[in-house]
Amino acid sequence: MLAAQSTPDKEFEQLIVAFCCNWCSYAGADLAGTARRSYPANIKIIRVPCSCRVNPTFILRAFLRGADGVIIAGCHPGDCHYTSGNYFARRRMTLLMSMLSFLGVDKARLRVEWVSAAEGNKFAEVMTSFAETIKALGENVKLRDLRCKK
Amino acid sequence: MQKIEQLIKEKARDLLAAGQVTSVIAWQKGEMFYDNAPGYFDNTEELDALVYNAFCAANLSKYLIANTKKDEKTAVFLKPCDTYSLNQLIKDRRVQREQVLVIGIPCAGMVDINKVKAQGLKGIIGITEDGDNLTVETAYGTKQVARAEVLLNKCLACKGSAYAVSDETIGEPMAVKHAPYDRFAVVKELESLSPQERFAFWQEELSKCIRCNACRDICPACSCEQCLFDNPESPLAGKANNNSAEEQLFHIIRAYHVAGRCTDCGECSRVCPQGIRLDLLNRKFIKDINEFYGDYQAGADADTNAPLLSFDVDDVEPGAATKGRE
Amino acid sequence: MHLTEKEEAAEILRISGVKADNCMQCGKCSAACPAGAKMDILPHRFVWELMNGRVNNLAASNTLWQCLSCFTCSARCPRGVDPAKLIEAVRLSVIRKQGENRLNVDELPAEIDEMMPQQALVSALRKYNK
Amino acid sequence: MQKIGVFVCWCGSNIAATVDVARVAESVKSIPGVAFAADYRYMCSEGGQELMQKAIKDYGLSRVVVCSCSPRMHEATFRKAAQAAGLNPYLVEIANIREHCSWVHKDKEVATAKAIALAKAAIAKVKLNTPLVSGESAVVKRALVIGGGIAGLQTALDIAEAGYKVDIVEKTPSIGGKMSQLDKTFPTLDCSACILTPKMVEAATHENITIYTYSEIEKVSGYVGQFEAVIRKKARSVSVDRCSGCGICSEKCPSKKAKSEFDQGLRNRSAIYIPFAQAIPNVPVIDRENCLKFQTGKCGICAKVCPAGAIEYEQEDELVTQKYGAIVLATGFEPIDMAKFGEFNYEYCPDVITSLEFERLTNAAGPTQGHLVRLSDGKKPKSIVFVSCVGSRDTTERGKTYCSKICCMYNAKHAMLVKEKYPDIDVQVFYIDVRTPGKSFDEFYRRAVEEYGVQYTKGMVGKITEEGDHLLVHASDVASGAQLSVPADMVVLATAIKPAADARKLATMLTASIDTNDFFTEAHPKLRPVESPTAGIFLSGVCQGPKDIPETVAQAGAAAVKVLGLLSKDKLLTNPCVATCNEQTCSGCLACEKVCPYGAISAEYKLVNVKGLKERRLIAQVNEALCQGCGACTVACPSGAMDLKGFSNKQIMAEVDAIC
Amino acid sequence: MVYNYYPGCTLSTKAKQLDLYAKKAAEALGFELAELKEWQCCGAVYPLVQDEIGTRLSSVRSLAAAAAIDGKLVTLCSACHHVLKRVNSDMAENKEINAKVNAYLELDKPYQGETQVLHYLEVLRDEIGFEELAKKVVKPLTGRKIGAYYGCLLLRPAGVMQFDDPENPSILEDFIKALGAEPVVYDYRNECCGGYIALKDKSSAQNMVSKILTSAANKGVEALITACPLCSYNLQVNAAAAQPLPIFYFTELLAEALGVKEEV
Repeated sequence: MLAAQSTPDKEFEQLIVAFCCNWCSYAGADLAGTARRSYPANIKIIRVPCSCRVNPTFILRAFLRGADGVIIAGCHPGDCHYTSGNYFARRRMTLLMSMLSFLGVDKARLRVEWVSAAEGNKFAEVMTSFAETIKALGENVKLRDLRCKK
Repeated sequence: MQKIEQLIKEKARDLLAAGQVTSVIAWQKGEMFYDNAPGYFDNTEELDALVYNAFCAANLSKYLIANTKKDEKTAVFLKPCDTYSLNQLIKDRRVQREQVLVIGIPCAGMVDINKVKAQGLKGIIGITEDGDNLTVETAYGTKQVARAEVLLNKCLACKGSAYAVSDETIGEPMAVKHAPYDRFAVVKELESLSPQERFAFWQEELSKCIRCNACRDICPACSCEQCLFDNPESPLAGKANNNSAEEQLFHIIRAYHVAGRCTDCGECSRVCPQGIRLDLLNRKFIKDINEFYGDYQAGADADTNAPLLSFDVDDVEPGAATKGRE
Repeated sequence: MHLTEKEEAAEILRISGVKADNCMQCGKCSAACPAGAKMDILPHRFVWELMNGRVNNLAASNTLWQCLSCFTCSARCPRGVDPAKLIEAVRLSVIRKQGENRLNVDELPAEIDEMMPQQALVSALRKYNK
Repeated sequence: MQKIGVFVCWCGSNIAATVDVARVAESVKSIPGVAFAADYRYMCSEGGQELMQKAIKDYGLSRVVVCSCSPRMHEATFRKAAQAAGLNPYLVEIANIREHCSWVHKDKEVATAKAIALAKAAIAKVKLNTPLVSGESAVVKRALVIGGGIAGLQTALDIAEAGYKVDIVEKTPSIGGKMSQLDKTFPTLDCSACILTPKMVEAATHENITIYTYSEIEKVSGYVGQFEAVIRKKARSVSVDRCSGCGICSEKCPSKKAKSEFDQGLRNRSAIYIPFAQAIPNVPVIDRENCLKFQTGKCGICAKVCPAGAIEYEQEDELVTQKYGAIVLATGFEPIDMAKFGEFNYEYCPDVITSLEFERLTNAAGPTQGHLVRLSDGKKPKSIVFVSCVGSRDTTERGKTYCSKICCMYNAKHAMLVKEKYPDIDVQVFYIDVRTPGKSFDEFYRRAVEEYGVQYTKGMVGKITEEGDHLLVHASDVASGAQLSVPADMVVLATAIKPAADARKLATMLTASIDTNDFFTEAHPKLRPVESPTAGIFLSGVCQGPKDIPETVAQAGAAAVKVLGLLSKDKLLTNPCVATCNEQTCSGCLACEKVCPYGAISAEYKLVNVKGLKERRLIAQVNEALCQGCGACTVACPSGAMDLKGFSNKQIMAEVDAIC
Repeated sequence: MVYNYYPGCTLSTKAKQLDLYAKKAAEALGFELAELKEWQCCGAVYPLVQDEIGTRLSSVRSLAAAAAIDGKLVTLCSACHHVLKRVNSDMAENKEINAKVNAYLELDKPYQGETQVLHYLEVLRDEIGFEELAKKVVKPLTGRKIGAYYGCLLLRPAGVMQFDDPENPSILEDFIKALGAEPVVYDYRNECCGGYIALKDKSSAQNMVSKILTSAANKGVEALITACPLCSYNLQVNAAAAQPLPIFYFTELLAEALGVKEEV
C-alpha cells in the first residue's frame, strides 16, 4: 500500500492546520492581519486556550484526515499566560516529533514555533516558510486515511 | 527454580491457612508445559496447580487492579522486573498498596520456547533446569541447551535482581546470565535509516496488527478504567483498523499514553500473537526521555514525577530530537 | 547597453548589497569619517544621492579616492547601512571602465620607499585600478 | 437537529474587499443544521445585532456562527447580543475571516474559499457547543501597586481617594522614583520636587495607602480578584518608629566609599544613608555590603551616636503575605548603559555625562549644590553640547529601535535652563529630528532657539575626543553637508531609556505579556492601553512604553479607574470554559493534578454507578473557581475523562475534521 | 598544540619581525604555528561588493585547506585576518557567493565556511589565557607606558570580526598588562592611520597619523604596538617630524618579555 516518494504534482494544493494559542500566537496572527502581512491561504488556524491544550491525537487526526503539515504556535517559554502551559507542550511535542520521524514521517511536517502577541511579522514569516517547506515535501501520504481523499 | 516453587507453595499455603490473605496470585499450569498462565488461588486445595519454572514470564501486577477494588487482601508473587510495574500501578493509584502483600521471588531469566525450537529440536516433551543449562526431553532423545541462548528478549534487558517494592522475599537473588545487550541497539539502527526505509519497516510491521488488544490488556502501564478506543463518546473510538493509518494511530497513541509510565517490561511484544516489535516504540520514547530529560526508570519508586508530567525551564527545543538527522 | 542614471544607481545598490533606504540621514557616518576633510561629498550625502537615483555626481566626486575603507561609518551607523560598500560600488563602476585607472603605475616606483610593505601596494592597486 | 444561524460580516470593505461574503453565506446554507445564513455590512453595529436577534427569534435558532473579525475583538459583543435574544451566550462561535483571511490574502477566489473553510470549521464546532454559565468569584477589595514613582503614587492616590485600600511596594529606600532626581520639569519649568513632594506626603499620610519601601515582590499566585502576593520587606537595620530622621548616623558613619545611586554616582554616600532630603519615609537604610559592622563586625558607631536608639543590626528580612483584587505595574524606567557606545568616550572623559547626571548637577540638592561645573576641574563650562538619540532609533544590536520620546523636550529644557542661569555659555544641540509634538511643546522648543539663542544643528555626533583641557565633538551638519569639530567644555548625552531591570521577572511572576524590549504589552494598543491582557493586571507609566510626566499621570489615573471598575464589583464572572471530569471514565490516576498550574484539581473517593454496578472509585474533582481553562490536564489524561468546556476534545476534533 | 598558520606575503618579507617574534614567543608558550603548505596572497583588501568572486578564491583555498586539517586557521597580520574572516563569513552566510565560489574551485568537498579563523591575539587571550601568559613572563616590561594601536581591520565590522568591542576594545591593553607594562588608553587607538591612501595622497595619511600620535603623546604614551604592517609603516614614515613615537609589533614586546628576543 506504500506509495513511492510522492512527486509534488502541479495542482497539489497543500493543506496546513495551525493550532494557535489564544494569548500569544493567535494574537500574533491578528497583528499580522492588522499589519496587512500576507502568508499562504492554505494555512487554517484553530484557536486553543494554550499550546498545552493541543493533544497529539488532534495532530494525528489532522494527518489522518489529509493534512500535509501541522504547526503548533505557542507563547515563548516563560511568557505563557498560564505560567507553565507551553513548558508541558514543549516536552510533548519534542517526543511526538521524534516518534513521527522514527516512524518515517518527514520530520518537517510537524513544527513548533514560539510567537508572541507582538510578533506579527514573525508570524507571517513563520507561516510562509512553513508553507514553502510543505510545498517542497509535497503531498503527505504517510499516516493518511485514503478514504478521506477529497 | 524447583526449590523456589516449593517455597512459594508453602508460603501460599501458610498465608491462606492463616487467613492473612483471602487470595493468592501466582502462576498455574497451562495447556502445554511451556504455557503457564496466571493463577488465582483462594483456597489451599488448588495450590498444587501452582507452578514456578522457566516459563513464568507473565507479569502478575496488573491483575491486582481488580483485586484491590474488593476490600480483600491479596498476596502476589512478583519477579524483580514485575515489581517495577507494581510501583507504577501504585503511583497511578490503580492498586491500593495496603491491600497487597508483595512477595519477591528470584528469577534466573525466563525461556522462550520458540528459541528452543529454533535450535532444531522437534517433539519436545519437557524441559528441566539444571544450573546454567536446560535438559530438553524430546521424542528423539534429550539435549542440553545453554539457558543464556534461549532467554526471552525481555530478559536480555533484565533490570537486575533487586526488587523495586516487596514486603517479603523468598530465596536468594539470582543473576540472569546473558550476552551483553543494548536495549536501544535496534532503535538506534532504525534511526540511522532513511525516512523511507523507516516508514517501510513500520508499515510492514504494523500492517500485521489484528487489533486483538492483547498488548493493551497485558500492559501494566495501560490501566485506564475505560480505554479511549473503547469509549463510544471518544472521537477515536474504533475497534478495528479500516486501513494502515488507523493501525499506526492506535500504536502511536498507545505508546504516547504509556510514555513515562512504561517500565520496559517487554510483555507487549511477548504476548503479541503477530510478533510485532512493539517494545521498539516504547523504547524509542524511553531513549528520548533519557536523552532529553535525564535517565528515568518508570516504577523505580512510587513518587518521582513522570517526565511528561513535569518540565524544566531550559528543556531542549522540539526540533532537537531530529537535529542533524534525516 | 547604456543605462539611465536611475538604472545605474539601482545596479550599484544591487551589487553593493546595501539597503540604502534604511538611512535616516542622521549624519553619524560623516561625523566619524577620518577622511571627511578632503571629501567633496560626505558619506551621508553619498547615501542620500544613491537613495534618490543620482550617481553621476558621485562618480565625479573625489570621495571615491579619499575613502580609506576603514569601516568606521559602517560600524557606527545606527541603521545598519554600510556607506563603505556603496562608495566601493561606485568606485568600481568608474574604474571598471576602459582607461579609468587612478594610480599611474609608471609614477609608482618614485613613491615606494624601503620600508613600504607590499600590503600598501596591493591594497592601493586593488582600490584605484582594475 | 441543531438550527444554526450563520452571519457573514462585510466589515465595510475590510472583509468584503477580498472575500465574496454573499458566496460564503450561500455556500454554508447547504450544510446540514444551518437554518439561516445572511451577510450584513456591519455585524457589530446595532443593525447587525438586531438582524441576529430577529433571526434567533424568527427561526428559533439554537446556535449562532458569526463570520467576522477576530473573536478577541467582538466575541463579547455577539455573545451579549445572543444573550439578549434569549440564547445562552456560549452557543455562539466566531470565524475569524478578517485578520486571518481577508487582510492576509489578496486573491479574492482564494480568500473566499478560505473564508468558507473557516466558516465550516466554526459550524462544526458550534454544533457541539453546550450552554455554559459563568461562575462567580469574590473580589478582594484591595489593590497592589508595584513601584513608587509618580506613576505608582498617582494610581495609588486615585484608588485610595475612591475609598479602597492600596499597598505600594517600592524597591528603593524611598518613594519618588526618577522624578525625584529631576531638577525642573517641562513644559512649565516648575521644580520637580515642588510638584512631587506634596503627592509623596499625601500618599504617605493617606489612611487607605500602606507603603512598603526597600521591599520587593517575592511571589504572586492566584488570579483576577483573588491574587495573593508575598512581599519581601528587606531589613533596613533601622527602626522606622523610633527614628526621627535627624541624620547624625549618616554624618558619623566612617564608611563613605559607596556611590550614591540617587545622585547617579556623582558623589559618595555613607553606608547608613537617606537617599535624598525629601525622602519618604525619612528613615535611613544600612547598605550591608559597605557597612563595616556587617562586613567586619567592628564599628557600630551609628548605634552609639543615635539619640533615639533606632539602629537594629539584628533586623531580618520580613515576608508579608497579602491578598489583592488587582495589581498595577508601575515599575518605571532606567537609562541604558553607555558601555557599548565607546565613541562618546563616556567611560574615560568625566565631562561627558548623561542627561540624568546633568539633572543632578543642576539640582540645588545635588552634589554641586546646583552649580553647573565640570566634573573634571570644577570650573564653569564656557560651552556645552547636547547630543540627542544616543542609543535610541538604533536598529543595530547596540541600541534600542524605538524613539525614547522625552529627550527632545528635556534637551530643550536643559538648554534653556543653562542659558537662563548662565547666558554667556554657548549651547549647541545636535539632533536627527526634533520631536516635540502636542500642546505647547513645539513652542517650548522654539523658545530655546528664538529667545535663548540655543544653536540647533541637524546632524549626529560621531566621536568625542579630549583636546588638552577641553573636549572636541566630531559631528556633521547634514543640511550643509559639512564635517564639524566643535570644541566643548561639557557634553550631555540624551541616552535612550529602557524598562526597569526586574520587569521581565515580574512579568513571569504575574504571567503578564512583555515585548522583546521588556516593555509590558498592553491588552490593545489603542483601545485598552492601561490593561495587561492578563485579567486583573494593569499598567501605569513608562513600564508600558516611553512617555513623559503629563502622559504618565494621565495614564496612572486611567489605570486607577480600571482598577476601581474591578474592585467596585463584589463578584466577578469567572470564565466558564473550565475543565470538567467525567466520573464514568476517570481512572483516578491524577496525572491531571500534577500538571495543573493553579492547583485546581483534587481527588475524592466516590460511589460511581457503572452499568448498574456501584463501585467506590477515586475520582478527580475540578475547583471551577481556581481553574483558568488552560487545558494541560486534558492532554495529560490518557482516557479523555478530563475535558475542557468550550474547547472540548470533540469540538476541536470536529474543527480538524471540517478543515481537513 | 599545533595551529595551521597563514602568514601572508608581507610577513614573509617586509614585516619579517612580526612573524619571527610570533614564532619564538609561540615556542616559549608551548604552541606551534605550522604554515599551510600552499597559500596565496589574501588580496590585502576585502572585496566589498557582492559580484566580485575571483578576488575571494585565494582566501577560500586557504580556508578549505585548513578545514581539511583540523578546522582552525591562525593569522597574524590584521589585513589577512580581516579578509579571511569576512570571506569565510560570506561562504557561511551568502548562498549566492558560496555557490559561485564552489563552482569555480571544484574542491572535492565544497567549502561551507566551517573553518574557525583565529588571530594570534585571540589564541593568546582565549586558548592560552592572559593569566597563563603573565606567569611565563621572565622580563616584565615594568614601568613602560605603552599604548595599543588597534587600527580598523581587526575590529570592524564587529558583527563579523567578533574580535572585541570596536568602540572600547581591551584585548591589547590586557596583553600589555600581562607583559608587566602599563597600558595607556588614548582616544585615537581605534581610528584609521590612512592605510593605502599613503600611495595616493601622502598628506592625508600624515594628517591622520599626526592626530593619532598627538593624542597618544598627550596621554604620556612612550611607545605604540600594532599588529598591522601598513599601520606600522604609516605611523613611522608618515609621522610628522615633530612628535615621532617608537612603533613596535606586539610580538616583539611579547618575545622580549618572554626573554626569547635575541637580536635578529
